[in-house]
Amino acid sequence: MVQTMTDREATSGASSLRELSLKAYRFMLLARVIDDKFASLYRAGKIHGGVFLGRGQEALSVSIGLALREGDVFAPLIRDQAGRLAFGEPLIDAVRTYLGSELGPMRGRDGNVHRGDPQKGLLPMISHLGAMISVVNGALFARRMKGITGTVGVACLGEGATSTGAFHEALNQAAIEKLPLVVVVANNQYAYSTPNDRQFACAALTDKAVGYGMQSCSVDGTDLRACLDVVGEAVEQARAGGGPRLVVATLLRLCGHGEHDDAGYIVPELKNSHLGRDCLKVAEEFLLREKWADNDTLAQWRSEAVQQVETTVATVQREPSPDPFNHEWRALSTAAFVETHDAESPGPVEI
Amino acid sequence: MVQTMTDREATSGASSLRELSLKAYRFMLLARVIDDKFASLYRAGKIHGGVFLGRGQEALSVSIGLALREGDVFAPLIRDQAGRLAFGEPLIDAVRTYLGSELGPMRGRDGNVHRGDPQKGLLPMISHLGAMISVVNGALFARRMKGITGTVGVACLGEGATSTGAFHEALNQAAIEKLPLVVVVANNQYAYSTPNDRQFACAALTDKAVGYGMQSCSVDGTDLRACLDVVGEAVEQARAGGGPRLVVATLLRLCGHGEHDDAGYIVPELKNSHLGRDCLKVAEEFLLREKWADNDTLAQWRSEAVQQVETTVATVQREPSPDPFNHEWRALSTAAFVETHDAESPGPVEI
Amino acid sequence: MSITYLEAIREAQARALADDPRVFIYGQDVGAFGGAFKATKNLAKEYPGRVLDAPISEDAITGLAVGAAIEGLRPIIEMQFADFSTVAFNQIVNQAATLFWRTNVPCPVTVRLPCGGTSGSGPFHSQTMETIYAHYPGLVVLTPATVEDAYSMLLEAVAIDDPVIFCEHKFLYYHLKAEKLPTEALPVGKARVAREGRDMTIVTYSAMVHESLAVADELKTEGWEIEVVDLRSVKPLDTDTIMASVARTGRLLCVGESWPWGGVTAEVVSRVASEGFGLLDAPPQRLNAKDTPVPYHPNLWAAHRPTARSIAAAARKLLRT
Amino acid sequence: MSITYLEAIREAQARALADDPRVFIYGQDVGAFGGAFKATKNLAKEYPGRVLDAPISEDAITGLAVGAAIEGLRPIIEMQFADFSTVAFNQIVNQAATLFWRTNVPCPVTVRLPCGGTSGSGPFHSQTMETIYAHYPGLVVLTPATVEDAYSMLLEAVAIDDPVIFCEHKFLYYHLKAEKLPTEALPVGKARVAREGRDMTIVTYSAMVHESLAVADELKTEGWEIEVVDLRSVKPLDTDTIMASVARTGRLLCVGESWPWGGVTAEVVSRVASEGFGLLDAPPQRLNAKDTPVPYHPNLWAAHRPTARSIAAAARKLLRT
Ligand SMILES: Cc1ncc(C[n+]2csc(CCOP(=O)(O)OP(=O)(O)O)c2C)c(N)n1
Ligand SMILES: Cc1ncc(C[n+]2csc(CCOP(=O)(O)OP(=O)(O)O)c2C)c(N)n1
Ligand SMILES: [Mg+2]
Ligand SMILES: [Mg+2]
Repeated sequence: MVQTMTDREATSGASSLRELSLKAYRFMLLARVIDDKFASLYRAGKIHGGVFLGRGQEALSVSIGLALREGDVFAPLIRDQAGRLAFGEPLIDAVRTYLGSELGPMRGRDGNVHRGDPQKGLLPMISHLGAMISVVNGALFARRMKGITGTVGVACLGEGATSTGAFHEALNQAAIEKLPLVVVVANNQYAYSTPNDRQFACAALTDKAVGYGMQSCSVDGTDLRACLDVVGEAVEQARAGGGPRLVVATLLRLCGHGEHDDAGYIVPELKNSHLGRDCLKVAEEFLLREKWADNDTLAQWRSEAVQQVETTVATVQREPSPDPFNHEWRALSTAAFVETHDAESPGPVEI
Repeated sequence: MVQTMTDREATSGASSLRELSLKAYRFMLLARVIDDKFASLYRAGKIHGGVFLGRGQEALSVSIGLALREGDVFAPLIRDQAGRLAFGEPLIDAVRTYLGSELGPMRGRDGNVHRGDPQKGLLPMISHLGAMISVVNGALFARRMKGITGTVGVACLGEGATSTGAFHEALNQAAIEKLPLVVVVANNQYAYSTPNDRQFACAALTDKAVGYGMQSCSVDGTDLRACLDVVGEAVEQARAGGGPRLVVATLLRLCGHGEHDDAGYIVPELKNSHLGRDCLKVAEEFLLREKWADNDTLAQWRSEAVQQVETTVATVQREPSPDPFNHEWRALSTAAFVETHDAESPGPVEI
Repeated sequence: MSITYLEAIREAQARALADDPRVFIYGQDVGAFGGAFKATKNLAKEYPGRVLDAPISEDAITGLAVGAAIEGLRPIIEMQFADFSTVAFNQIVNQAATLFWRTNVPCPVTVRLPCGGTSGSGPFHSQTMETIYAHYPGLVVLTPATVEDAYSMLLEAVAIDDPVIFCEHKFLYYHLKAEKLPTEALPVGKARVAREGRDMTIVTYSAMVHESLAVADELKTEGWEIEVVDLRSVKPLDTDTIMASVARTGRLLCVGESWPWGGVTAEVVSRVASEGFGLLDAPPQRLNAKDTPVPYHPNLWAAHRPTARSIAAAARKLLRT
Repeated sequence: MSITYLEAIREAQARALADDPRVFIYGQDVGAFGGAFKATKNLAKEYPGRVLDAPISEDAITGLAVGAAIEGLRPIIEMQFADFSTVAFNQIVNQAATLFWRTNVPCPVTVRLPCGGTSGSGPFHSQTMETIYAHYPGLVVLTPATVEDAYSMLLEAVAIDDPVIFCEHKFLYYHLKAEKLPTEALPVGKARVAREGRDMTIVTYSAMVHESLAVADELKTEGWEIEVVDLRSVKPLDTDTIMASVARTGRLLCVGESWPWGGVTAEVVSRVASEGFGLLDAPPQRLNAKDTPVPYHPNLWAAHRPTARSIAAAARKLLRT
């Protein structure tokens, strides 16, 4: 079984490349399997709203989750199932959020990738791209004020989100405050349908770091080993007080923007290029080459992952949906400030 | 007499450094004199609201105005009196706006530095920093759509405005669209009271250009000759289709943020440094050294400038203030959509 | 042939591009892809160079549109979801909306906002923003409820010399159909009596028009004649048509999908109370969404916004007073 | 000793910093300089490391505050002018305001907005933004009208576990004075009867409270007793106190400095019309600013916003009906 937050601590210290790679691979595999399951549930009309997958980005994402420790801050985005699992988000949280279970972290109030657990350092994204980075800054700033040291924050985004004003303000702010922030940009060549030449004009996205006075590095997002190295090192440097940094991974989204999208706009040249490699297969070949796993083991792990996913989905499908009539309809934590609504007819004038 | 828009065309072709420098100096001088006049009117309580001066920034600003031609787009900011005059804004427009004359371009609706004439390519700033740059992009984009070539747009800002999301989005947009935009940043070391180390952490502000895939250059903002060269070249390169670029000038604000501010926060080291030089004096010495003007001529020009300013202010002081009861209170150009107000009591419920 | 609300929006843009060389469209994924909702499908191909993909920069998208409008063009900008216009907010309310007042230069920018709740969309893909924009001077705010209005009002929006916030409702995109595109229409600023009645007036707009019409049908079986007024434009607001209806019925229920504090229902009810007090036989009532973000789960979502069920309940209550 | 409205805001922040180590202040020029209005004068010196200058990045300023609040701190952020909060709008209404609803984690951020018109400030340094923020679920919106409330409500704002939009009126900063700071105060959410009367109720808030009190004085000389209700908090809105006053007087004039479409005056009038219809002896009336940006010139500015003169005119009209 793959670890969840409870026993993550025990192993997150794991440092040897072998252990780390095996652990990473199994989180990637589990992420891929749950993503595929969400896709089929979506096609079956069992999921309301969008489904956003991380297919092809698991190597990068898992490297982030593994580089972080309990007590760190993580703001994943829409393609970070692998990183979330590795950081310790229970698999069932993803399923409960997608299926809108009353028992999920978002209690049916928010869905799909909009989930998290702020008190565990897992920030639930709002949809507005770029908006989470300065929130991570704030958490790191608060720790410094409280005298907590040695923690790091990671904010994930796609290359498209680098065009937002929020991205700019937050990176500049982190640099001024010398916060232990690592911004990881997954440059998957497209923002929805928009190709990079309509998104930015710099030679490389790492060039943006210079303008903030940040360190930066780039990595082949299809290569697990490279991602573990590069992301791991960036996080450790930030942890050591080296200031904020930018990591840019190049890869390709191996799915639609969401499951509603056939991604017909992705040009064959890219699909057939090095970027089009499936990082999960690349990781498998790596493990086999290193003789850290054989085909039987891989098959075994896959069936375990499928097993875990099926059980979890089955469990959640039996869970209650939120009941609007017994739901606590309030947006303020201060109950006294809530203007009461007439229960029969939603939202009449309040008195 | 200093040229205004009407006869600017005739001389803007002027290319010899001598002519250009003399012209520049006289605009700088006129800008300094009118700025000083505004300061004294402010102290005398004759101006409502803030007064924002360009003292110490005239060399940079005038270089922009002189590099631009009729048909170009100019979005000056709060310290660009010299550039506005050189671009062709009539002196009286500044006075009328500060004094709220009904006859001014803003008709008393907006004041001080919030003035312009969009149809002449002079964009009236809104206060929100960074917000004008994408508007310049739009004007340049429109010209391209209309098949108009050979025009350029300049947006001015201070170094503090580089921290805004609007700055980031607009520069990235200009780079993607390869617009003939020149962004001129006056790095005067402070944003109001905030020193640069609380505003950005990059080694040089020109580093930001790399992240947009833009050319950039820097210049000593206290040296008129350098400003004429560098700004002039940047504008010509943009005009020639070289794409957007960033010009960063280093200088010091030789006044308060506004006339209400004694700028006590500016450290003596800076005041006494090379940056603390008064660009107007530097320009005078340059003209004298080159024997392009002697002291009598300089004195003569100054008294002409004072004369021009005094006459203009006197004229405007006799002009009518806006009359709220005969004022056209509408924010929409489509009269049919304006919900009527009861004239006696401002803003009652409309029917 | 039948045409949807969404297709009408696409057709209106095609027509605007065809009729007026000053028109162009700018927004995320609006080009070759045809937009997140396909509202610009094929337009990039049909009008080369006039339908452009934008970066994820709503502030700059809007600023560019204002600059182009100053130069005499007529930009249509699409926000991928209305909710994301919060990051264009400053350029909309302080740049576009103040230009004419400050300079006498008109600002003919059309901002398309795919608005409103659909099941499973959650807090950030469901918002209606007419309240926010209507509060600011210098903006026209349109809320079409029908396929015909989606078409004619969008064409009119592009023709108007002022910035127009065009609130198109995502819930109506696909299932609302008409036989053909209209050849004539009421002008912007005029409300429409969507259904006549004598016992009560429901004033509403956008998707809630259809919930309210369903209520009128339902209450008819109980012997009540409900008049439904579709505002069409929330700014300007057609107070005359509202007053005339209330004069006929003596009862007012104002229904909106937005949040309860402020907004269209408050503005309508307070105008009627101030100017049509004597016309009222009972206290005017409002029905809005609940005062929380829009929930993701269909059960919660259906209870968060007004529906035929909750509108009918409020209507019966009002008819009994 | 006498203390101004502005000094009260400074003192409240000093007190908050002194009493609660979780409090810090972040905003442009709030540090050594003490803020554009000197509302944080000397605080950086007195509380080293807890009063920090921010870059010109309102979005990131607000995002940072939310992140710090998640970690248990109690940030006070200052927007240099309320008008500039438009570029922090998304972080305020979609990040801060939705956090508790979405995650059950409170978001105790205080956003200080120097609001409102002063002569010569123009379209972008004069705005009141309570309408915009009060519309969104998840925010508390305070509008203190007195020195005492500026102090006690700001202290309470910092103590509240929810995001608070603190609208301090620049027009009151200097000339409004009190003898001393209050030791007790009404809780947030309770309105205050600023002056009792039997002939008419003026419901208002912030700077307009003082214009309205002047009107009450003036009309007293004509034999009228005007009751003035100071809302103090526009969200939540103390409907009970409003109803009780209207029950006494039978006449309601609601006065706000904001724009006429929507806003506090619409919300108050429509609540009274819906829930207190029977209490009204005459149609409830509203008085707002004109529907244009706030003008720069003093003549225009004085005519744009309600003043004692225009309020008195509206009040006389209402007293005669
Ligand atoms: C401010 C904002 N504008 C628009 C959107 C709509 N949107 C959601 S995802 C997306 C594309 C994101 O592209 P990228 O950042 O490259 O991430 P990717 O999907 O490629 O992983 C867009 C435009 C948004 N979420 N936020
Ligand atoms: C978005 C925004 N935030 C805050 C302000 C308030 N403000 C006006 S000028 C200024 C300082 C600007 O500094 P800089 O850009 O360096 O220009 P300088 O005054 O030094 O010429 C600030 C913070 C503003 N105008 N816009
Ligand atoms: Mg991408
Ligand atoms: Mg500066």
